[in-house]
Amino acid sequence: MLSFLAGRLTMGLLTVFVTTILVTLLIHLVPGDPVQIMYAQSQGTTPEQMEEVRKSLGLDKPIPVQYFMFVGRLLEGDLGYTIRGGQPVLDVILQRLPNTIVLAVAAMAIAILIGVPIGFFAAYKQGTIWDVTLMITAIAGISMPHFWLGLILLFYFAVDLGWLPVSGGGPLNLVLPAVTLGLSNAAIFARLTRSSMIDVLSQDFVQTAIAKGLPQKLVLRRHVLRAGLIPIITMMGLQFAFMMGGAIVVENIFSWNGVGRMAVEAIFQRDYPIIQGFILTFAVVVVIVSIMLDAVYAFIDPRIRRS
Amino acid sequence: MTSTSLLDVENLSVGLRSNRSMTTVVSDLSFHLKQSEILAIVGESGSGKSMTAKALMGLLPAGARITGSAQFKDVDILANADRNVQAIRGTGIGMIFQEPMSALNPVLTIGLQMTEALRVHGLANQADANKRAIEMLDRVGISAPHTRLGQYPHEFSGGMRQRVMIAMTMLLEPDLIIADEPTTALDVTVQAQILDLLKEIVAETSIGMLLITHDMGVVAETADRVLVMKQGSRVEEAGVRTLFADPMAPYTKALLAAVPRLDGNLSSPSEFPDSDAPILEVRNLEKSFSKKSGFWRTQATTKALKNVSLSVQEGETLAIVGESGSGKSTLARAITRLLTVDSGRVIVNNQDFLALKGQSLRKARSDIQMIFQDPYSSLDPRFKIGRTIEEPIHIHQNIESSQARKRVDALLEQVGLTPDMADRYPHEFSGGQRQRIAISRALASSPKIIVADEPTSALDVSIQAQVLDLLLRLKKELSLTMLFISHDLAVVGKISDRVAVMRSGQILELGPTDRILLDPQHPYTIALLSAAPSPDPEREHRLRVDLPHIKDAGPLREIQSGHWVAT
Amino acid sequence: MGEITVNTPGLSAESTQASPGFWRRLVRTPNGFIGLLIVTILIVCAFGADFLAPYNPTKMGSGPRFLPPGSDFLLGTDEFGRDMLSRILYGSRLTLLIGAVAVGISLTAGMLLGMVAAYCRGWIETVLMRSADILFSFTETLIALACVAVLGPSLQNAVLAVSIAGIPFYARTCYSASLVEVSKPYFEASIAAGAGPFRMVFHHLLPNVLPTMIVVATLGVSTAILAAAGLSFLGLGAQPPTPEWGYMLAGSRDYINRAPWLMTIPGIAIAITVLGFNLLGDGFRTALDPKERDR
Amino acid sequence: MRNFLGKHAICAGAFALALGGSIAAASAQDIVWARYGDIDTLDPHKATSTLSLQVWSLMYDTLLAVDADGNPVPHVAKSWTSNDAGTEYTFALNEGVMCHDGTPLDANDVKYTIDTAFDSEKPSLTKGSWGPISSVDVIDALTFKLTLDSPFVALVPFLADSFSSIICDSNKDAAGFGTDTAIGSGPWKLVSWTKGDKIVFEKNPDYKNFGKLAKNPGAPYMDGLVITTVPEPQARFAALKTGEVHIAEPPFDDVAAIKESGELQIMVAENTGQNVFWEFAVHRPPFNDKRARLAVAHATDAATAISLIYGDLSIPEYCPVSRGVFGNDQDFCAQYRPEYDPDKSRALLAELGYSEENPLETALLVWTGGNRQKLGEVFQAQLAEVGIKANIEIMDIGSLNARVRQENENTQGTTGSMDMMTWSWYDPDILYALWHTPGAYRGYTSPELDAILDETRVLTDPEARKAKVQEAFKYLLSNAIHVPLYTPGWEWVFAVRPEVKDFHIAPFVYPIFSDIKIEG
Repeated sequence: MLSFLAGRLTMGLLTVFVTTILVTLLIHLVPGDPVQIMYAQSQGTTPEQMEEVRKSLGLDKPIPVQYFMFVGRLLEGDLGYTIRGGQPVLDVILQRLPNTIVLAVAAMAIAILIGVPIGFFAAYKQGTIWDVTLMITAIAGISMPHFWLGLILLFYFAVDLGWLPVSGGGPLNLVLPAVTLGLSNAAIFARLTRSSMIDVLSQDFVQTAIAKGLPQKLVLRRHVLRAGLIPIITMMGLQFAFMMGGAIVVENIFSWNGVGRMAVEAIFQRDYPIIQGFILTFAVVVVIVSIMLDAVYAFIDPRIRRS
Repeated sequence: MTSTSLLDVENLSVGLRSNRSMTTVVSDLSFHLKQSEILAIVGESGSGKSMTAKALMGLLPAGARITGSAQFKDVDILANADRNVQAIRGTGIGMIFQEPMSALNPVLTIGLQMTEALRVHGLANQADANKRAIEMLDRVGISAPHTRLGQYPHEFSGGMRQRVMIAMTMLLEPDLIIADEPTTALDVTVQAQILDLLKEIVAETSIGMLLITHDMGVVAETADRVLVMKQGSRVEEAGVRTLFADPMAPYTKALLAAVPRLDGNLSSPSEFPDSDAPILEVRNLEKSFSKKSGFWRTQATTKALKNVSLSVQEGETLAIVGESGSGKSTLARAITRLLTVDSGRVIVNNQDFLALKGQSLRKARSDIQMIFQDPYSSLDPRFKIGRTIEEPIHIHQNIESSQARKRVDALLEQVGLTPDMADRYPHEFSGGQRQRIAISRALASSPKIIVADEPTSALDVSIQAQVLDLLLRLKKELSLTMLFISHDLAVVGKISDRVAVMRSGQILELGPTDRILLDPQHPYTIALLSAAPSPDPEREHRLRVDLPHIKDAGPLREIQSGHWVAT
Repeated sequence: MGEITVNTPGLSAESTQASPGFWRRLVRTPNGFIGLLIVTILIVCAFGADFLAPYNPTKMGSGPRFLPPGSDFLLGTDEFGRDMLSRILYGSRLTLLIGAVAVGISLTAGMLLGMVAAYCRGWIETVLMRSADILFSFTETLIALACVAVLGPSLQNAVLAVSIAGIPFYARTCYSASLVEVSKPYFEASIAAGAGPFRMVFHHLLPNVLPTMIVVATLGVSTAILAAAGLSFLGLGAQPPTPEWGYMLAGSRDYINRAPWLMTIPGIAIAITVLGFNLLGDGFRTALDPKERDR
Repeated sequence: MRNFLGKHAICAGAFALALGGSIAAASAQDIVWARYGDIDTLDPHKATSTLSLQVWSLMYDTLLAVDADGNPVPHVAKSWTSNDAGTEYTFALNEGVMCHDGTPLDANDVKYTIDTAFDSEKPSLTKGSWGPISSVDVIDALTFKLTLDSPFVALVPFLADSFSSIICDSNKDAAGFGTDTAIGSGPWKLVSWTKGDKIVFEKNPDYKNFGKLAKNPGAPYMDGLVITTVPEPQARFAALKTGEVHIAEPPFDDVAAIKESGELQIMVAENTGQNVFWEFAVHRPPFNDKRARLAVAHATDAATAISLIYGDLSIPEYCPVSRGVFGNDQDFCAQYRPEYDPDKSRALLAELGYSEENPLETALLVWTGGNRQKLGEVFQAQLAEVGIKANIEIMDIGSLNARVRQENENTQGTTGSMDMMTWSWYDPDILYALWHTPGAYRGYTSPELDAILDETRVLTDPEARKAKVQEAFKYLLSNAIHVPLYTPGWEWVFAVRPEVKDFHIAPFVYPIFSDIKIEG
């Protein structure tokens, strides 16, 4: 198990490492002069001043040197300063990151609570009208653009009915964005669960369990569900990343003050330090979550735990 | 010994739904099974033998149609199947499956899986169940059984898992065990142990056993009575001695005739003088596989080939025999350069084959061709077979397509097919036909050497006999040199001039076929021979020889002209 | 990208070879039938927009502003009196184009990378597939966003961003499908027969992974359409007056009280289109999968 | 058992209520103002957005203030004198102004503010607008002197704007100034700022109002002010309706309906100083030719366009600086601004060799938000009428600024570039920043225009200065360099709940909350 986790950890570190390189390159891929963009709002900045800024940011140095400067600062917890307002990027991100994580976790919970039972039921009823109906519904769920679903929910539940608040950061405000994000992912979980369970149902050990004379419920609960959920856990890491990605859109609709909304604002404002910080944070969060889930997986699956 | 009837199956028919129509897989089958009796149902693939077993256990897929009756202890388990079968599963009839790897739930402990049925059936509390499980594990020959309960299936070897499976089934004290190909997935030495165990259990507990198998050797060694099936119907039923001595049905006769026998007519080995220029020479091959774990580190290096050397004379057939993991397939793939070795040389036709590159390598490849085990996947499903056969011609010879086409036609005829088949796709052929196509593809580049990696082990025994005959004929006609990889000593006896026995990446014994089979010297070869089931119930069972524990064998020593044994 | 369908179950040759049987099986599955129907209608709309659309989609004042759906303007008019039906019809052309181009680019690049990695093995495989894994864990949304951040907002850039973002997914999928083929004896038999890399990849590998990839690509079209519409919705994609559905949807939020159909119609259009491709892809998979087929 | 369950149900209910309660972050005595976006920083030297300025005006004081017409009046500075040359200003401060940390606001605080604005390492973004200040001398606690290298008449109005907010010198040692803390002396005292979400203020009980437009001479009546960020207009509207929010910009399209129903009060800011205008990349074809610029100007019907998008919330503007700013005169400007005349536009285009087959192609850059992209779409359609193909690109104001400069520096491009630029300023000195060599965007400049603009900075006599300013107007308009479209343009419409009394908006869109009383 340890070597498995060590492998995952190495992969995670590698991901972060590659991200730092990509993020350093990002600013150089942007057409135009980043310093000029940074000082777009400043009156009468002279070319000499711009040169000064360029020097102070190290943009005049070769890219590898810039990379090491960037990583050096990074290790000190310095992600640079925002272009708009000149604030420490790390502060700006850390203030909002918990909101995004709360949203993603809540949406994940909704997705699992709705999706897994449906998928399990459909697998059990494989080939019946139940299965077909549920799976077409699931595909319809996946097909719904969540920016549209979000708007519809917003207008109906918050604006028209006034049941839920439309802004702010409280628990009630979490309901709509989490449901929006959770529903489409519930459909994904339903499909994943179904195929995983169908896989398990066709395994010999299920036949063994039946042949032993175990009652159907016990076979399903102990033999099918346990074995079938393990691949789902491995998928959860990836799904969490998708949740984080989906949060970018959903946060914008529901004024949820997370890093996703921040990132889109930053793209509009061409606030590259924030974009860099966002990508890096995203990578780190995704890596941490997937390592955590890998650990859970490694613990749950005896084939890995005891190897 | 009582002889009351345990199971009476009358007029059993099973239909399966496929593509909106019903296909009958078992038709009008009747048989009886008494206590303390082992009834073998034997047949080739598609004979309906497994479906019969599944029907009795109520394990058929949804939508299956079953008619007939099966009286088990005064209950017709087929009538009102849901209720009745449920009641007798496990405690009345136990079942053992083919794949010990997948028949146990990988995420639950052995202990839980063994005891849960006892608990559910209300036969014991947990402590009691554990105790009985430990006893039963001990009984089936698993050492330190009390520590085993907390372990998971992946911590057991294949043979051990099958023992656990048997223990689990026996724990419920069933009156009848259905064993569906219980040893097919196991190596021959392990198979012998499991068969012995099953026989012992039947003898001791006087239960009945229904043994489903395709292997006549297993039947001869194990069964009391035999039911031969073909395409869902009964062909013949008789006591085991009667059947083998005096088969009535032509199909049974043909089947028995097709079974290769160890003591049967060995191919009379031709004499090949040790020439200085063998056509194929393998020198000191080493190959290790590393299982990747982590990103940088590689762990668990296993040596698949340890300093393997051998040579093959032109026109000779050398068989490489071994169980799974012996390195025989690795050797075949190393020789054909389908994988790269760590060190060593392969000399083909006085050319250092492993040193070749690019165009010259591709040219040299035409001299050494391969036939694979699985006839289903060894042909590109998207190529018409004509194109598949033509490909090597196309690559190696710059000839016109009409001429190439003629050559394809000739090759097809050579392997017993017709030229009009060239325009069909592989899936339109049967397994045996596909293996013929694969052989003709191997012949297309007019190779000198053919490496055949278990070319018949995926085939039914009657087909196997035909393919072996074809290979023998082609070898003679084309004076081919052949490297024949197999796990089956009986098959090897039929086709090879010399045999090399491999285990753990090493050659343990090498010599002329008759000497190896009739006068084996190395303990492992002896054990291997003693374990091989023989399709002759009359024959005295050989004494089972326990497998010697071999770590690293020493160098080969010539004990007699051409007969080498590892020290 | 929503769902991971990396392991599309082994599509056997039997199933994909007999193409008449394939289409019959496809329309027999409810998914395949509905999907095929929707996609066909879409294609007709897209190609026939010039004939079907009653008005110029960008012409202001074709009718009065904010006219509800009715007989003259079947889907009503927008805030500038443009005909919604015409805008939706031309939008379908744009949407299909976006899906086709984005998937075309990422599929081609992804398949090449995947096949090369599976064929070459060794360090090439490690580098290519680890990179794909890393990028894949970023999710398409983020990669697309990063690309737009670099390239700047426009429809072309959004499509390019979605294409780039999709590459890791197709590379991985194609890689795992290729690995299955590469390890099959027929593949080794051809190598043993002396076939070169080009022949191996393009004659043997490509035709055998193609069915799997077609399934994946069909599903991928829907993902690409959603992603591009999402970017346009955020204002990072299509620019006015393009009748792009995501942009139309975003631009009509202000009029929800006065003209709710302006927001509803493009949303439904996107959902139906995406649904169509998802169902079709699912239908393809079912029709190609021998395990599901025999039900 | 039943009792047990009941107890738990009550607990659960109470918990739910507590959760529900916590979202209404503001207590009953707080004013809640929702806006589409957040401030950039609390540091007045580090941003220029209206969103930031409005907030600074609440927490900081300025030396001067403006009256309802936009003219500078005394505030923290009770009086000022200057020498004849206009190079020395002496200010006397009012007594009793307190910083939020309890220290008195004195001349040292002003010196600290100006010194940091001119900091050599990190100067203020608006350093140029302070003028050529060479030194700040503290004479005594309530008196200081500014010395300028040359006369700069725009200094006085600048000191009335929140760009010149006085930063108390106790901020010097504060960690996180601008991010976590900020000590000002304005009517509202910072409690917390959650970036992207909300800014919470409490009232400054020591506040003294000398010159700001509020009627209230002291501390605000209400205890607190919460400024929240709600980007979605319909969500703001819903929050207004439910009472979650008291004041917010409504969706423009619903303004007419709101007015009609009377459930909310609609307030429109006047004298905003906001000016939305066409501007062109003039260093390459086609807009290096005056006729191309004129063609665009003649093709745009701003009045129709804005009435389509904003109804009567905005009005056409004819001058390069907007109403409420020194020198603005609609009648004067109307003589020179190219009028809407598509035929004339077509003729000019034909003269330049453009036709339907060969349309004039240009990028049309638009600042995102406030429905400006919709307006852009209307202008795009109007330009298409005369045969100009404009490709809209929507971007943030910062990107727009950078992009316009890039476009001006690009002399090689094959297609044109024009933009719907937006500026708000309290003085015509903005024209100097925009059009005097080198020009904020490196756009159009000429020696002739430079000479005019130079004089607008030094003429101390208002009449003479006004004449010069109008000369600049004439030059800019008749050459179609700066083509005014409409005013105001952003964050100028407020929907206010009926229980909120005495909310006003000072010139240049500074909302005033000191007078507000919430009834009921």
